[in-house]
Amino acid sequence: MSKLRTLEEAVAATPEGAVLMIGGFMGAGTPHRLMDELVRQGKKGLTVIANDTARPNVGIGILIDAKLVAKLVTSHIGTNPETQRQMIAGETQVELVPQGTLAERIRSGGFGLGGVLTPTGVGTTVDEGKQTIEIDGKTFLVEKPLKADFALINAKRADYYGNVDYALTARNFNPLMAMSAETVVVEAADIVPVGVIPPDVVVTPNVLVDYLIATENRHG
Amino acid sequence: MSKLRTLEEAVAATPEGAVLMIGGFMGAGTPHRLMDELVRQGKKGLTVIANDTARPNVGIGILIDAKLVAKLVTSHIGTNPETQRQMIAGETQVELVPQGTLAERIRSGGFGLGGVLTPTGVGTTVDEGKQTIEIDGKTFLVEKPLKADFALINAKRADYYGNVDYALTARNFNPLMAMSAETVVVEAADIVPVGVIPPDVVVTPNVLVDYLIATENRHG
Amino acid sequence: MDEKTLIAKRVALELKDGFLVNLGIGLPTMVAAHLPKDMNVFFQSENGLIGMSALPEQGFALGDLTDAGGAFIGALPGACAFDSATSFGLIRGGHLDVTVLGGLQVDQSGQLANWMVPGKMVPGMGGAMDLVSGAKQVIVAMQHTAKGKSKIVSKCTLPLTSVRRVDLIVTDLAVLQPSDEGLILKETAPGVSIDQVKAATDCELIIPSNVPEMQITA
Amino acid sequence: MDEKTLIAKRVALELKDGFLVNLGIGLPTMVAAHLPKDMNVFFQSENGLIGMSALPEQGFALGDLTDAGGAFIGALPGACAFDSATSFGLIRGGHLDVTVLGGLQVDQSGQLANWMVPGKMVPGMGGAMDLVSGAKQVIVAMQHTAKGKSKIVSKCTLPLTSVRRVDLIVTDLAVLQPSDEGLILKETAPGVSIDQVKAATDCELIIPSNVPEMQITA
Repeated sequence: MSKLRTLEEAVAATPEGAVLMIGGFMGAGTPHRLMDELVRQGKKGLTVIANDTARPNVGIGILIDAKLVAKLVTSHIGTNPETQRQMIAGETQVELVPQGTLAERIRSGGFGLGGVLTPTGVGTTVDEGKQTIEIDGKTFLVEKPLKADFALINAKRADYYGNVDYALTARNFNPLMAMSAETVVVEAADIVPVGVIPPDVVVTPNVLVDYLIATENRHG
Repeated sequence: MSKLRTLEEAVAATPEGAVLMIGGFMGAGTPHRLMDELVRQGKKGLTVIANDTARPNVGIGILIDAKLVAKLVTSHIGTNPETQRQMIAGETQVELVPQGTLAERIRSGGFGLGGVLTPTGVGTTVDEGKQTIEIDGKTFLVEKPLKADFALINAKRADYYGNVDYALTARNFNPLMAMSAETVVVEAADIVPVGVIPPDVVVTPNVLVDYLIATENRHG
Repeated sequence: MDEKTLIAKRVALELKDGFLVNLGIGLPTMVAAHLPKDMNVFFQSENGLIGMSALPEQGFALGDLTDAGGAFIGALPGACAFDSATSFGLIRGGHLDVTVLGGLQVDQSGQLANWMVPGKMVPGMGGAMDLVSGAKQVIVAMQHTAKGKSKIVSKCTLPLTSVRRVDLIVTDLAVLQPSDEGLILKETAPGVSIDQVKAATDCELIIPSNVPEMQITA
Repeated sequence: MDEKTLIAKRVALELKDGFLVNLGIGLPTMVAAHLPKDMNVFFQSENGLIGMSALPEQGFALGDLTDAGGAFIGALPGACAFDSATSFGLIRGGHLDVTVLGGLQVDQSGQLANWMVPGKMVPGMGGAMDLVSGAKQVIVAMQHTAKGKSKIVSKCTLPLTSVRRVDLIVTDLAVLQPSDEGLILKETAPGVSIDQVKAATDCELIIPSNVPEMQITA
């Protein structure tokens, strides 16, 4: 069964209030067409798990501009004054997570692990209210796994089965998120025939991907 | 500074009694020339962390045949009757670890994590003497990280900086082990000029690799 | 049809288009040969590949492309390779739709023992514990009895593979489904009576009023 | 030479051939420009690249190749890309030789605060907490004072980045090395006296009998 969907169909499948993981780092590796369509369809009350909200009018920032995000789990909002404003005004609830912890929490959700044991954050405000564990005399925070309803992924290429690879620093959180969401939506620059991406080059295995956003075919 | 070493130099750097992680799965992805040289130099009392010991005269099995292994941390010895014999005779100490747990324990060692929280093994003989932790009503085993003095890695290609990629199912534990050992020794089928392996195709970053086993140059 | 082929054919009926499936070494491996030609099932080899196939032809082997038993395999178009942590992330994380495993014992509560016979066989659990803990569906494919003794018992005496209840047991005599109340006899093998199944089983079975015969094509 | 260039040049002296180095946004980024031409240092961008370089030329930018601030960068031959978990595995796992970070406060015990000013600035810690917890060497590169107040204090009043003691502090006035006993004044900036450093510092300093001047080439 084909995984191809139009942009409209894929976003229509996302209910208001859904938990979304969105790839990208300051906009690089964020699925921009999906962002635009979420705004166009006005999907409200979203929980967004993402490294950052880039800047106003950039990357995930456009969801913030459109006031679609009720809750944000992220490592950094310093580059987006509008996110800070919404947080301070109580319009958006923000959970700040160290970047490496965020990556491992997302991974552990998709890998069936109970959480992450990290030294990062021990003795800082990050450890407030969290369980710690002593292992061989060292203290680690127990950080809980993250899962999502949808992962919105930006890829370099996908084949029609859904095998995916990524481009340079646009990879970032994308392959981790593709493991950890119920439904995985991939916006790829190219969709190529099955067999074109060598098995050793595939980063995200096809079985994880549910929808491929169709690209525009400009010839023929 | 060049990372190239002869087979003899690289193995000579491994002291008797060292803790070795060795890539491979039933021989596929095991660095065979390094195995032969360990036997030739008769490095005794080794601790070996590896998925399996393949079969007699195959893969890591040749270290077993040569009675070089004092301790073995592995997921499976069913295919090697000599390993079983040495274990029952008390010549080799064997710790059996579920394969997915072994992979994550190795990864966590190299990733600076305190261990692994896994549901695998809960309520079985594997959980004996281990700490468990309750997270959101589910029980997980706390499995400790593994580290090694040396990782012996089999690669498809390396460049002269030490960037590495792998071939098909010969990848298996190799990239995980390359993160988790003090000294990482790579036996690659080919060593290519820097820049030949595209950045998106590299699996093990160059900075992790200490020695590259020189390949034989047959022309010129 | 021999007993192993019967079991493989019956298990094959549980697989669906698009499924990610892991087949254990031995009998379970035979399942792949009995799928409908037009069904697209993805087979995962736990040593790090999705898209494995039988070796297409003599002489097409590659040492770097093997299954979990170390045997040469093929890779279909669209195959992908990954490391062991990712492989078991797929398994433990609930991405694997079905695992088909052999068994030494399954008990009334649906728990499986398949990795160790103390004092006799110490192969190690390999990937079995992760597979049984993590797969969405666990199917045990095995002979109903071994050396005249039932492998379906009231309580496993061998070390457990996992405390997780398996989803289906397919033997040469019957299809059994574990439930909160015990093992339900869902189907009998062709020509096998309910009494024969009960006689070959070392625990109580729940017998519904209608127990159909396995629908297996020759 | 302006103060930032001085700091960058002094930090550059700490880097060695073959090192894996992470440079924070802002002042720390300037360090890359002051390495000897024949030194081969690998710069990691925590968003997933080793081998980053300045953009080689106007017009050579790619949207999929950016630094942690979102600015376009280049990639040197031998660069490699990876996901965020691997990037922080390198950082947290002790594979990163040096991280150079800016600071808001460093205290007498060598602890750093650099991610938050309660009620004023809530940017989030980004990768800073992992970098300070995990790197083999943590170098803080910052102005000694801000708005007339010392950034070197007896006890951080701002939220800590990590409880780990940093390894070196390089400012426009001095090089300080945290130790069990407190901050040791290792070097003074060209033309700066020990008394000037003490006056600009809000805690006790340990003053060795010989405090050399930073050796910086123009």
